[in-house]
Amino acid sequence: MTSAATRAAPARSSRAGKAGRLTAGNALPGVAGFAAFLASLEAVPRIGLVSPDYLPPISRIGTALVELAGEAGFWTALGDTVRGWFVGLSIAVILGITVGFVIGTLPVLREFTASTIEFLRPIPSVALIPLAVLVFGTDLRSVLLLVVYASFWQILVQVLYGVQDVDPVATETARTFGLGRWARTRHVTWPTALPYVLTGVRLAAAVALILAITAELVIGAPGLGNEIGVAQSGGAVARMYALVVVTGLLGVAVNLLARRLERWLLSWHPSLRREVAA
Amino acid sequence: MRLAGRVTRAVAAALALPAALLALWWILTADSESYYLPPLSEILAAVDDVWLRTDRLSVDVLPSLLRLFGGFLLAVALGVSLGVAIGSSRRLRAFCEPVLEFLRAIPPPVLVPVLMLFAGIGDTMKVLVILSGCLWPILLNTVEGVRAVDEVLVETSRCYALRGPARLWHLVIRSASPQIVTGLRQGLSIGIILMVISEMFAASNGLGFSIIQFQRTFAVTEMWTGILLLGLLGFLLATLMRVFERRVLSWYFGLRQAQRGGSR
Amino acid sequence: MSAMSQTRTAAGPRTDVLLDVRGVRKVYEGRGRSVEAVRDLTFTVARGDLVCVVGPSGAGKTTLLKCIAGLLAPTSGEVVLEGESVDGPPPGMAVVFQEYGRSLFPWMTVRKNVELPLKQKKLPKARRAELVHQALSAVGLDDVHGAYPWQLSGGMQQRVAIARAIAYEPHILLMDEPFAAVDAQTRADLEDLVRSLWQRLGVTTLFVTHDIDEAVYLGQRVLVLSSSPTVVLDDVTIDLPAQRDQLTTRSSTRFTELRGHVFEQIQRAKQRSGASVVE
Amino acid sequence: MSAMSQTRTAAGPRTDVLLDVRGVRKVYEGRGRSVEAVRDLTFTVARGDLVCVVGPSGAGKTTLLKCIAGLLAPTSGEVVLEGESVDGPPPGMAVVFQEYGRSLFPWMTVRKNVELPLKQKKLPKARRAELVHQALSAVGLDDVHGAYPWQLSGGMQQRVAIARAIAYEPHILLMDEPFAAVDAQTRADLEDLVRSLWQRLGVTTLFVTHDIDEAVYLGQRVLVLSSSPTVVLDDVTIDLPAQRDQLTTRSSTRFTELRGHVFEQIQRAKQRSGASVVE
Amino acid sequence: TSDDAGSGAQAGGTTKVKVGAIPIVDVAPLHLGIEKGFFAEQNIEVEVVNTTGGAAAVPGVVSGEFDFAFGNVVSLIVARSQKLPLKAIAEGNSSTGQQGKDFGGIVVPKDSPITTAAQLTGKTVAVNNLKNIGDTTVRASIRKAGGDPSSVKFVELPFPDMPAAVDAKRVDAAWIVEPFFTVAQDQGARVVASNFVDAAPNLTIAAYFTTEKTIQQKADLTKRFTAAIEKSLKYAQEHPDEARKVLLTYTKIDPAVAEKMTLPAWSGQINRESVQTLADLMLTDGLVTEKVDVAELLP
Ligand SMILES: Nc1ncnc2c1ncn2[C@@H]1O[C@H](COP(=O)(O)OP(=O)(O)OP(=O)(O)O)[C@@H](O)[C@H]1O
Ligand SMILES: Nc1ncnc2c1ncn2[C@@H]1O[C@H](COP(=O)(O)OP(=O)(O)OP(=O)(O)O)[C@@H](O)[C@H]1O
Ligand SMILES: [Mg+2]
Ligand SMILES: [Mg+2]
Repeated sequence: MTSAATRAAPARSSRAGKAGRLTAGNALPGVAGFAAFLASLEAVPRIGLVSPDYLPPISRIGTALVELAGEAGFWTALGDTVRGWFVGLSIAVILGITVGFVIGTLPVLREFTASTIEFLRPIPSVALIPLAVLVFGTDLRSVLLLVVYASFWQILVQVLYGVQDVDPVATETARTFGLGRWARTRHVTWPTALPYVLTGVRLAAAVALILAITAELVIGAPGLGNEIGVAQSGGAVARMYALVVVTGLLGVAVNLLARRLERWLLSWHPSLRREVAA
Repeated sequence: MRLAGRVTRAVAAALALPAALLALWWILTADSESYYLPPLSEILAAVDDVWLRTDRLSVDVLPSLLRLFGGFLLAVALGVSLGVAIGSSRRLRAFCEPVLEFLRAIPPPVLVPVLMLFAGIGDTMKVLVILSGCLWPILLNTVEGVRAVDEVLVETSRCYALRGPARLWHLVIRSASPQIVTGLRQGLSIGIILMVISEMFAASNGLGFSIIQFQRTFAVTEMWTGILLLGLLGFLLATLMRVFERRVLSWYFGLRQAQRGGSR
Repeated sequence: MSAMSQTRTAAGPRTDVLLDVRGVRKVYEGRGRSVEAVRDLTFTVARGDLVCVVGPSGAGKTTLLKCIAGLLAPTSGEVVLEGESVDGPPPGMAVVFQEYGRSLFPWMTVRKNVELPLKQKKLPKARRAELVHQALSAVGLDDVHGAYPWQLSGGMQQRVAIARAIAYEPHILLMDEPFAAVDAQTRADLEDLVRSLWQRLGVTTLFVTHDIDEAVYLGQRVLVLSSSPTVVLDDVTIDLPAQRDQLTTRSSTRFTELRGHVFEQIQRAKQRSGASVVE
Repeated sequence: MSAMSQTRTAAGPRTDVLLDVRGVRKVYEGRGRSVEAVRDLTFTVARGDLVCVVGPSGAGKTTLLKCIAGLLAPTSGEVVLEGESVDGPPPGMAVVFQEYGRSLFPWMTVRKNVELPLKQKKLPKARRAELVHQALSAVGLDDVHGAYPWQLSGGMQQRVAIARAIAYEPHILLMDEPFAAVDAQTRADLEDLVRSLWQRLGVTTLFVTHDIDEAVYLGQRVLVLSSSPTVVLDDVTIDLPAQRDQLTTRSSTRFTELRGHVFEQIQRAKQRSGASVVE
Repeated sequence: TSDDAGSGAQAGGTTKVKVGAIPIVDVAPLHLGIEKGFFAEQNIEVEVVNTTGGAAAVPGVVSGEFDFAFGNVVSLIVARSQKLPLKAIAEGNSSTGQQGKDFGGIVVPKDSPITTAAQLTGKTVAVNNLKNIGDTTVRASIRKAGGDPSSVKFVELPFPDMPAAVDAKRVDAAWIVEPFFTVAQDQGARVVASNFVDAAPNLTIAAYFTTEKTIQQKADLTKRFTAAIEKSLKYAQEHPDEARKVLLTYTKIDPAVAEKMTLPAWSGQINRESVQTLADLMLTDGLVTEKVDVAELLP
């Protein structure tokens, strides 16, 4: 997290095609790990640690998953959730970055907002549910409010750390070459903060997904969360876990996307350089 | 003299914006008719009745805090030890990452029934729910921190035969500690959120339980006092965390300042 | 103080003064203590001059350079550049920082790093490409345009920073111990590069170093700073031939004399360290 | 190759061999390309010797040192230390790294940094305190026990790293371009420190540098490496008096001769650069 | 939302209304009524929005997001006591009134020594929500059986998780409703009391409600909706097989369970005395601090 960006790495080989190979190389143990995880999920109810009535073995969940895939309603719900997640995350990202840069680059603002941020951050989104329903009803906007509120903080905090990490030598170099405030933000502060922003996006993406589903579950807005709620209150255990598995897979997909984005945007960053060199 | 001036300024900085926001809230809701947005004056007046004149502080707030600390400390232990292991080994990292991402994406409310199957409905379950949320930022940050340990330090340690627990403590954990502490800060605020969520299930007391109970029984003013209390709690814990951070990482802040050529 | 060399400067005041440092004093105000890094610096630099500044570690060389570059405001005194008082980075000045590694942007390729200041100058694209090409060529880096700074060796990184400064076509070039971390051979090459650039382009250059040999080899004048709190101890004119080369110049008797003279001054400077910390 | 100096070594093989480097070759295997950093290095170091290793930038000096320290496994050949083949950091060896700034633990005070390896050696507390005190005293840092490394200047940090190495009481001390980033005066002081420590404690020392003057001034022998792929080009015995000092030694004729000799070898090494990259 | 004054919402003569309801057995008549066209008869087009209960439904109704919603009587009484202007317009569902044959009850693990509600004294009992209809009626059961309700420890547990908790003896007893009531019994749980029956004869459990404002401003719509829902309730009561079938369209209940389980009663009438009894019990148990006149709430 320090400006390790300054260390000269000896890796001088070509960068082309590296990312692709890296993920391909990484996929195998990942798949193996996942398979091991699934196997243990299958084993736990089978050896009688818990009753399969309450936690069905993964094979039964898989069957339910296949059934789900055949329902048009499931795909609509998935679409609803992904939309709520994506729109909410986008708003949070844009808002978090803007506010983070404004606060981060003005030390006075930073000093004066610190306590308020710490105060607002731990207020759980769930406590805002009645307010959300009151103001926006039970549709997408309520979900968005909760998603944005929860994931905004993740981004904001990361951006604040990132903006703080700008190397003064780099800033001074930029100043002597006549770069103005805006150009410095664009060419110096932004690239420095970018790794932090991406980590923030990764954290926020998971939080946003969790909140989208929780909000649907609690408020009843359409989406996977609502489907989970219906399955739960109907006692359809396998179906419920199948839906939970879908949310988990969604999380894995989101993470893969975020990693891709990181590789693409941050090929210059020491942490990725090292992966290539080692 | 100078010290006193700095403290005054810090206090002013900490209080100015909250005071302004509270004032704004006060004015905007002064004659609020809305049932869900009672005037701030009423909310503040209710604080005394709801929290101070009852045994709620010991019956609800204290158990919540204990569970929070339990879950948080467990998350620290688990997150740091797992993080060190995963961060040190490329293989293990590749092996675990998809599963961890999978688990990370599962919303705690749907995780609760599974946890109840294994841990029952008592405090253990709630502590586990809190753990399940705090763990991720601590784990991820530890992994990144351990991965970033300076190679020259690694080689220095090898040359001086630094091995086993000494290596772990003097090299790996200390070197990753700035990142770990960042994880702790994030984890703590998520922990507070999870504390509330955990009390939505199988609870019979707690701060979060009280807030939800107020919400369900339409005691809106009381609910707002709970939310305020929750925010205050978050702020206090964050301040404690900052004190801790300043102590543990004094070397780190000094180092950074030195790297910046003395300018802050 | 060496009366002889002092007089030499005073006797022949340069005609066309580009940079005028007038009684600059800088006190760093810190928690609990304040450090008087620079006490009183007064000197001028003529247009087209190559002045080396030497002084013991912590003398305030970097501080002086930052004051000239307008990055630090002097506590008292002023810096006048081309007749105007400096109060922010002046246009037409390029600085090569001591920490070259941190002054290149790791997220930009070598070409982009060199090109960025030119973009800020709003030069047309074709002209930019030409300047970048020329500058990188001058420092012997024709084949690394597309590489990132961290893919280069230390010496190459240093040369990129120098190329960026040249491409900018400054009136005045400030360099702060630029060769501190480069091996002897590369260092010699870079020294020759700086001299040949200065001769070809006629850029007024202020070169800060702690290496006496380097200062004598490179400069037309050498300013010797005392240790903190800093004043100008001596101003030595280097009357070596304009054409210099590593082997013959360095082994000439005049070189050894000048080197010895500067060395003595520095030794004196070290002994004469005043009470720099004002409680 | 300088036949004369080669013979000198061959004729008088040191009696008590501490370190024996036998045909070491190191190829870095990377994606798509592999670099033969070191082709064939064979030499011995006697107990109590002070050997300097010079070579152009990228010659593989660091690579060689890491092989000796057991941090890197040679691709072929072997390193024998006190009769045993090295396959991991051997006990009783201390290394001072090129990047001294990164080799001190920033979260420990100076005292703790020096003490940590002694704790690993399970020395009793009193003995540790004594060693730490002696070592810091030897490098002239009596008054900074409680400071953190980043509160010190570069030269002081370097001396802490050296103190840590001495306190460890090694049989063999490896130093990798330890003074590369230190100013001239501090550098001279540290050079004298290394020589006086070596004379007092009699530690076998291998000192890597790219500064020819430094190598000649410091060493009893200077090993000249070719540029990559690396072989030993020359092995020069430095027949300067044991008592050396910065001014007189450096201006002696014999010093200039030896310096010139080594310089020529390096120039030849640079020209003779082979095809190092194996596609 | 709709407006009786006759704005665009009433396109083609039909009024669109949004009804908040939990996706459980209790609201089968609503879904059945829609299927049978009872609402269309009244020129009402119903959109059912799934909620998780009062916490979401009440603010939905108060804010005008829902025109009507389904909620349990205790929640409504509490809301009313908090000065929320809610008003019940029709029965939601009721207890069957038959001991041992209700659609919910108190169950204990299969080898539990507890056989009567009186033995619950000092035990842990799971209910879905604290300070709600569950604990109020369970206390009534215990009191009626001669036990001491004040020493019972209630914990909150969602209905779906109750069979597992009872099976694993995490709790001593649980108040469960269908379909989990049947599920639990299939797993061996024993019924020790029918708490609704013990609380009051033919207890009204839940009601459809709206705000006073809606009743005033959309009097006609309210009347039409009430008529439609009452017809639906009656139909469902008379055609339990169809009610069981409609369940499968909006819940994920296992068809085998749906076939077997006990349906609640849909009498079409709010039993005012039972509601008052409930309100009095609530006062006794401290759910409300002063006596509530249920006339304000009931139509
Ligand atoms: N930001 C600062 N705050 C406080 N003191 C400072 C600051 N920067 C420099 N100093 C002090 O001012 C004095 C001069 O520092 P400066 O960096 O200008 O020296 P220098 O001549 O460039 O040294 P070097 O050769 O080591 O680069 C030193 O005593 C230093 O400790
Ligand atoms: N990890 C590595 N992977 C690939 N090539 C490497 C690696 N480390 C060093 N090299 C290559 O091996 C050669 C020798 O490097 P080494 O660091 O040993 O040189 P050196 O003599 O210490 O140079 P310097 O004086 O610059 O420190 C160089 O060509 C370098 O590019
Ligand atoms: Mg400096
Ligand atoms: Mg090296």
